[in-house]
Amino acid sequence: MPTIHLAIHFALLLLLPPLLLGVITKTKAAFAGRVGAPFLQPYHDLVKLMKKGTVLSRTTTWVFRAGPAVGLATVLCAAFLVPFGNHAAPLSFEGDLVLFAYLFGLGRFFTVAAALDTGSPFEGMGAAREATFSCLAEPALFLGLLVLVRSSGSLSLGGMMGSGLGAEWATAGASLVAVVCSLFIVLLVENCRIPFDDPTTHLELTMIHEVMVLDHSGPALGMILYSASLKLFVLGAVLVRIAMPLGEERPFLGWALFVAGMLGLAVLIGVVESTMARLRLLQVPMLLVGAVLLSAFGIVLLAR
Amino acid sequence: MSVALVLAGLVLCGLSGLPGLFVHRERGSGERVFAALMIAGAAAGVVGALRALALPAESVLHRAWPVRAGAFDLRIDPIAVMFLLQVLVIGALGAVYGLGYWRQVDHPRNGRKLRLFYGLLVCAMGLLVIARNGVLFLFGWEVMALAAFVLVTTEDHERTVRGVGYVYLVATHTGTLCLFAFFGLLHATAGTVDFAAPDLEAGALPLTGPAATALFLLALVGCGLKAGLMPLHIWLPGAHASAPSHVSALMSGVLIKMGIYGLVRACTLFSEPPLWWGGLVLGLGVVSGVLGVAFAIAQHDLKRLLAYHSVENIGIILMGLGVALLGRSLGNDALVVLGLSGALLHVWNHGLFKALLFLSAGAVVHATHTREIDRLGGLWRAMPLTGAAFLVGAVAICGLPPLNGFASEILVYLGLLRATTHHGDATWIFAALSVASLALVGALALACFVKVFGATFLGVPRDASVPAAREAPLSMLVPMGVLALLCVAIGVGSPVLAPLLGAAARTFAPGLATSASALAPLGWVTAASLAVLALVGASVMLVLWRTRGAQAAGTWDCGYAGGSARIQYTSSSFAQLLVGLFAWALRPGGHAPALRGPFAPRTHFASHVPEVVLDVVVLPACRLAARSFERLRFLQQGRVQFYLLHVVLTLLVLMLWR
Amino acid sequence: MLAALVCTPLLFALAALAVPSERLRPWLLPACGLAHLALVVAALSGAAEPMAHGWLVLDQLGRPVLGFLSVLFLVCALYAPGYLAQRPGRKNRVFCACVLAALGTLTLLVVAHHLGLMWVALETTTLASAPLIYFNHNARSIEATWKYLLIGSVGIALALLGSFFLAYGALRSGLPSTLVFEDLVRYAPQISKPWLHASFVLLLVGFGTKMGLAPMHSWKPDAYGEAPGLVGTLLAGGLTSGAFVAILRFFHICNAAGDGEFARQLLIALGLLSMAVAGVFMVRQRDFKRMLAYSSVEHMGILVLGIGIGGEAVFGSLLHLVNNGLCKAVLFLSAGNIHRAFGSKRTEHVSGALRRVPGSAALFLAGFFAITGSPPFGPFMSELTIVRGAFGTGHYAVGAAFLFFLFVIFIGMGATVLGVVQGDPPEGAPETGIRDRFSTLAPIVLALGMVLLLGVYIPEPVDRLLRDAASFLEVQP
Amino acid sequence: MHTAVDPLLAVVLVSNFLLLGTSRLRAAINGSAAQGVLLGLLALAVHGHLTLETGFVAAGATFTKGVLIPWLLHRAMREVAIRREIEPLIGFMPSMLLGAVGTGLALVFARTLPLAPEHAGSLLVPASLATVLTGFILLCTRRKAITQVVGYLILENGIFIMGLCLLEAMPFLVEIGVLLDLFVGIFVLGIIINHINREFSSVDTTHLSALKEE
Repeated sequence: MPTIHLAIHFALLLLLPPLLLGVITKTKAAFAGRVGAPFLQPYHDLVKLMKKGTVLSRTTTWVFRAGPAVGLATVLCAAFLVPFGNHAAPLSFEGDLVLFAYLFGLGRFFTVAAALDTGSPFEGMGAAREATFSCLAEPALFLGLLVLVRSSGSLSLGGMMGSGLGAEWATAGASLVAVVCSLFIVLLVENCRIPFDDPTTHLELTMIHEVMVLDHSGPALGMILYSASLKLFVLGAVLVRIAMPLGEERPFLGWALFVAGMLGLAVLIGVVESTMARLRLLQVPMLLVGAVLLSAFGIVLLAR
Repeated sequence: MSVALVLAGLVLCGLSGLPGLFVHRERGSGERVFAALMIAGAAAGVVGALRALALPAESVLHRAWPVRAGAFDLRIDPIAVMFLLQVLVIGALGAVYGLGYWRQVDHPRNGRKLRLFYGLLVCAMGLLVIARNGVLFLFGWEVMALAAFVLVTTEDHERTVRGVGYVYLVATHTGTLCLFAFFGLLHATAGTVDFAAPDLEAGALPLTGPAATALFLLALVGCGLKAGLMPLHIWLPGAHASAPSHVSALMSGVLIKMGIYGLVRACTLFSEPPLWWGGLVLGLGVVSGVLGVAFAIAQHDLKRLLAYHSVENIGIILMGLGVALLGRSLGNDALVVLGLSGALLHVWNHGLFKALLFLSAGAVVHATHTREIDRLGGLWRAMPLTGAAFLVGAVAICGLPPLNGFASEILVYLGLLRATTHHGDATWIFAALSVASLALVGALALACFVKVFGATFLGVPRDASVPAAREAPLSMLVPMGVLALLCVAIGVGSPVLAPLLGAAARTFAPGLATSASALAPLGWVTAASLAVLALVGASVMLVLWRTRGAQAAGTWDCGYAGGSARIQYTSSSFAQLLVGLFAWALRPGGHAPALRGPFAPRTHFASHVPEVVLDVVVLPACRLAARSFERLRFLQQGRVQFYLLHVVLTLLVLMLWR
Repeated sequence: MLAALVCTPLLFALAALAVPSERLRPWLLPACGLAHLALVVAALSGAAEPMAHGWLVLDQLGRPVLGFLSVLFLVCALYAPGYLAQRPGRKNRVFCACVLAALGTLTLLVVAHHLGLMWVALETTTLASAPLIYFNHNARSIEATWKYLLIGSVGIALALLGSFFLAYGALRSGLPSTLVFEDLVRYAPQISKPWLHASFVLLLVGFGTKMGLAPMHSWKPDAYGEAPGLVGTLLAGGLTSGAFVAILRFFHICNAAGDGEFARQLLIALGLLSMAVAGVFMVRQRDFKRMLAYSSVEHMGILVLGIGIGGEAVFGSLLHLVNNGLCKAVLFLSAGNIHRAFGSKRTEHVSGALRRVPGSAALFLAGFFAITGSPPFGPFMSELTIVRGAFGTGHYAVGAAFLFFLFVIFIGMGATVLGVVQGDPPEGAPETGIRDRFSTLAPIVLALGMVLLLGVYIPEPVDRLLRDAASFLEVQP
Repeated sequence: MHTAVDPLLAVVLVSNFLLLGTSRLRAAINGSAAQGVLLGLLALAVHGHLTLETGFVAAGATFTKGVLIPWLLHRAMREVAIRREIEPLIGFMPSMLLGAVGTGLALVFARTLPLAPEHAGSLLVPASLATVLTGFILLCTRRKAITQVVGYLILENGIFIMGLCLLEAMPFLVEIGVLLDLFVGIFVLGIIINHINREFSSVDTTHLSALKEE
């Protein structure tokens, strides 16, 4: 992989994610008929938080402080494995999809533990929900990726989303549609978007992700915000790569299309958030099971 | 020479409890001698095992043994080494742990007995993995089972412990009877009771047809009962919860693996296993994995929860073994290597982190005198080292990078993924669904362990009646530390083990071609683990540095001022959603109050998840059988006239027999 | 030599009747046991060919059994003085004499090679053991004795009828009128088949009653339950083995007559039935001595089952004869100690024996593991050999049923034994003041040691004796 | 073989029915005594001519079965002071019917057994089996210990009849052994009956059912 593309990869990874949040907010504002905050507002928020001091709960231990850090580090690690644009991933090996999924798991372990560390019943509640819903999201993610494994015959993310993907759309298009839908649901739940969770709600009892981070402040909260956007970006990248199979020729056009795709995804999320209401908590598992079944359906279609 | 060294080490372990018998029951010198002998025995055994690995020519010992079909046939091959090392290392560490956990002065009544049978257990397990003769194997097997029974019932003055011990005993004896049948049938069909005679290569026995099927099923049930695969796990949760913690560690970490060992060995007998064997093992692995972790989530008892996780991990190991069997049937060498390596490495890893978890859980129980997770909380402040040890174990058992659980789970994943890409028949769908199940298992395990870790060590203490905890003594911390280090070491250094795993796979299926290349991803695992370690370490350091001297305040209470520590989310409430999802299998019960009116009276809430297979299926069936047996008691109702009538009737029936 | 073997115990019995001292008399038992063992060892160390002395012949089958009986008796005899010292209120004159007489008649039973003589020996054994069951002189023991005598006598009578049938079968075919086993075996192929079959059935039922095979076992729980542990051992290990030898003699004849298959079927049927019945009655058994009686029924079933299976299992069965007898010594004697210490043999009243009589309780538990076929104890080897024999000879269903019954029995027996041994003594359990003593523990340890030895290592002479006996039985026409 | 054998055996069979049908203990004991005497006669009749051996056997059987044991039983009966067998487990008529069925079965079964030429057509084997069955019926249906002892005696008588077939072939010692054992057996049973009576104030064996599985 040429250095230039590696540099672009990292530049996009580090700089682009907050913009997605800005795009989503802007889209929602547009739907609500407001002007909304500027696109770059998330960057301002992050800078402001990084400059702030920290207030820590007396009940907490270092686990609480480590939570955001581990969360950020794991998402960054995972980003090494995902191919952006029409390029290969910086790191690619057989079975890296397992590492990819498990890195999110490691991050989740520590963010959930950090929430429990406060001893607050509300944060515990959010932690429980987060842990529960991701239990169902994980099989859906794996089953979705399995469709790609089967159709491409490759065991690495790079290979699965490589140049052969275009041909697979022709032969196994139905399966891939199912996978894209399923992964979109996974993306929404992993990033706590509507219809699973409303990041802008103000009632703690209904929250999932936001309630877990109630006690974080200052740089730690900034890290959480940043890693949330990173996670959206990384998972979104997977989705975009699958949905937009690009050939390997014309590398820079690939980058442009990829960024456009990511922004399009952000708009799509904004549209979903604007047109749908948050689901009742008890209905969330059903939708997730639906995602699992969708992925499984993709596999069944392959077996024809 | 190597075998002699191993044997000497095992004998040393087996006899380690004897000197203590001659020491007064209030004195502690016996326990120190015990620990020293165990360490010495384990050291000798480890050296011998490694030596045998390096010099295969010296790894065989053959002596006559004057019992029918018996021979003192020992052989240390790579598979045996895999298990032997685990037996010795965890056995010795547990012995050291016992110095602090089960001190003779605190337990004058059963301390000596505990140590005697602990040593015997280690010895028996070591013997059975190096034994090649079936009778010798059974010998070690049953001594192991009985020693474990004595250990489980160490506190036999408690009613629950007695019940648990009885269930264990019946389960293990059932397994032994299956193995009786196994060896009997093996002798009848193959003319030998040996797991491959010394001059025979594995898989050389021409076993096919119904006899082979019967043999396989007998081995599966006999070893499965020991391994605790769902639904044969009925004895496991209770036994592991009731035994002293270092015994639980040894049982959960090592003893149940003997079932896996037996199954692996039995599978080496067959050169051409049919496809459905692998499918069956894989399916059982999926069931054990998913249901094991589901049951674990619903537990309130710290050690019982860990015990159910053993069922889960046995499931993962079986998935690996199933992949290996599928590979043999399909003639796919990569599947064999990946599946078996994954299974064996997970055997190791599970032994390490499960022992670590049980030992740290034991430290918690030791400090607080309760196993109820819902009564604990905030222990990190009092016992940070124990907490750290538990954290390492928890991260490892979830299979998360950069620890050892990941290295083995990814091998199993790879095996299953390879099977998914296999063309030709419908096996791949099965493999694909297994991948999803394994993912589900991983996620559920994560939810479960974050729950336990959070509820036990984080937050604030929930129950004021639980005594203030103190950090465990050094004798308990050192074994935990060693285990934690081993977890990290295997996590980052797994490629070192690749040759051993490859050799084990070749023992399992001679004539494997590609062993090295299939295990290549282990190198990437090391790279990834190191990267994760570095990145996570750096960012944690950064945050810690950045937030040093932060302002302290109370936890944000969302405006509900005046809540007590009791309103923290408990482990039960954490698990409630997931238990609800699995209610079809878990059948949760309990007592929930019906609140009426604005001023509800004082009430209570309780939830409970039974051991479904035992409480809903096995015990009622046994009671039914016992009741119907009691109906036959009229045959023996005391009148001599009836007894004489029995004689006459027998005579008449037998006369008419012809 | 053989006459001396038979007469020594009888002389000792007479001496026991003559000795006036209640305290010294029990010591005649160990003395006689040692003397008998010495004579047996001398007899066994001789050449392997049969030692004949008129109607007394020590053949390949008799050799291991006689050795085993002598050892078993020695264990009991060593236990007796300690036990009788704990029962000062009981006169032991009749008891000692009867125990000694039983040994004499048992020896005669093993070496007798004449159909009638063997029958007489067995009947005498029954009579000699009746007073032993009545040792406690209470209502329960008299009931047990009555049942034992009546059912036992009926069984013996049937055996006699069977002997007549056999003799008549030989007579009918114009064979020389002889009742010596060697001749019967030699002429066996010519014996009239209907008479042979009928006689085998009668003998099987008759001696099976004595041996305690289901469904003729019904006297066993009562007799073993009420008799002292010492007597239980002698009955369960000694007398039943004697009856088994008697059955083997006739099986041998059947086999030699080419009718082994018929006999084997009956033996397998009765063996499995015995195991089944034992299993049914052992589940939720609340009296631990009765439980031991059912265990005896089970193991008698295993013995005949092994013979019925044939092949390797015959050796297993003979080995099991020894193992079972020694295990029964461990179980009955330790159960007797526990019974004395608690003053009850009901599980409602007995628990936590490990606290009150740790030695006996540990031995009882070890005996339980041993008898249920767990290594490192002897029965493991013998039961495994029987299983191998069953599968090796194609008796797959029989082997499976065998294992299944072992499973049921383990469940039943385990619950009772663990209930007795574990836990704490029940609230308000009466205190008898009797505790473990060296004299009442050492013999049990000796027996357990032998069981253990047979589990890890079968000494060459023992192995040879058993192998010879097995090949002796397997003779084909 | 003497021609008197079959008539004598017929008398034995008749006495079997008598024993099955009587409720009085005295009659039962006397019946068994009569059978004992009959057996003595039979021993002589079967052999055809008197020898020392047969004479001894005949005299022994007559004495023990016909005199000694009945005398012991009479004494026991007096001591325990009972006269009647009341309410047997099966009534007297049914037990007689059973006896008839048993005798029929014995005849059928005996036909399947090939006989030696000298015994061909004789009633020896069926009578023996029928008597054994009669003994069993008594043992299985009667409540009083003394009646059961009588039942056992009848059983032994049946076996003795079978033994008569073998009188030539069987050595003397065995015959004596039979009688001796029988005697000792009854003797011990008699002692036990006394003990039962002392312990339970009754010889009704329904009392002897404390030892059982409940």
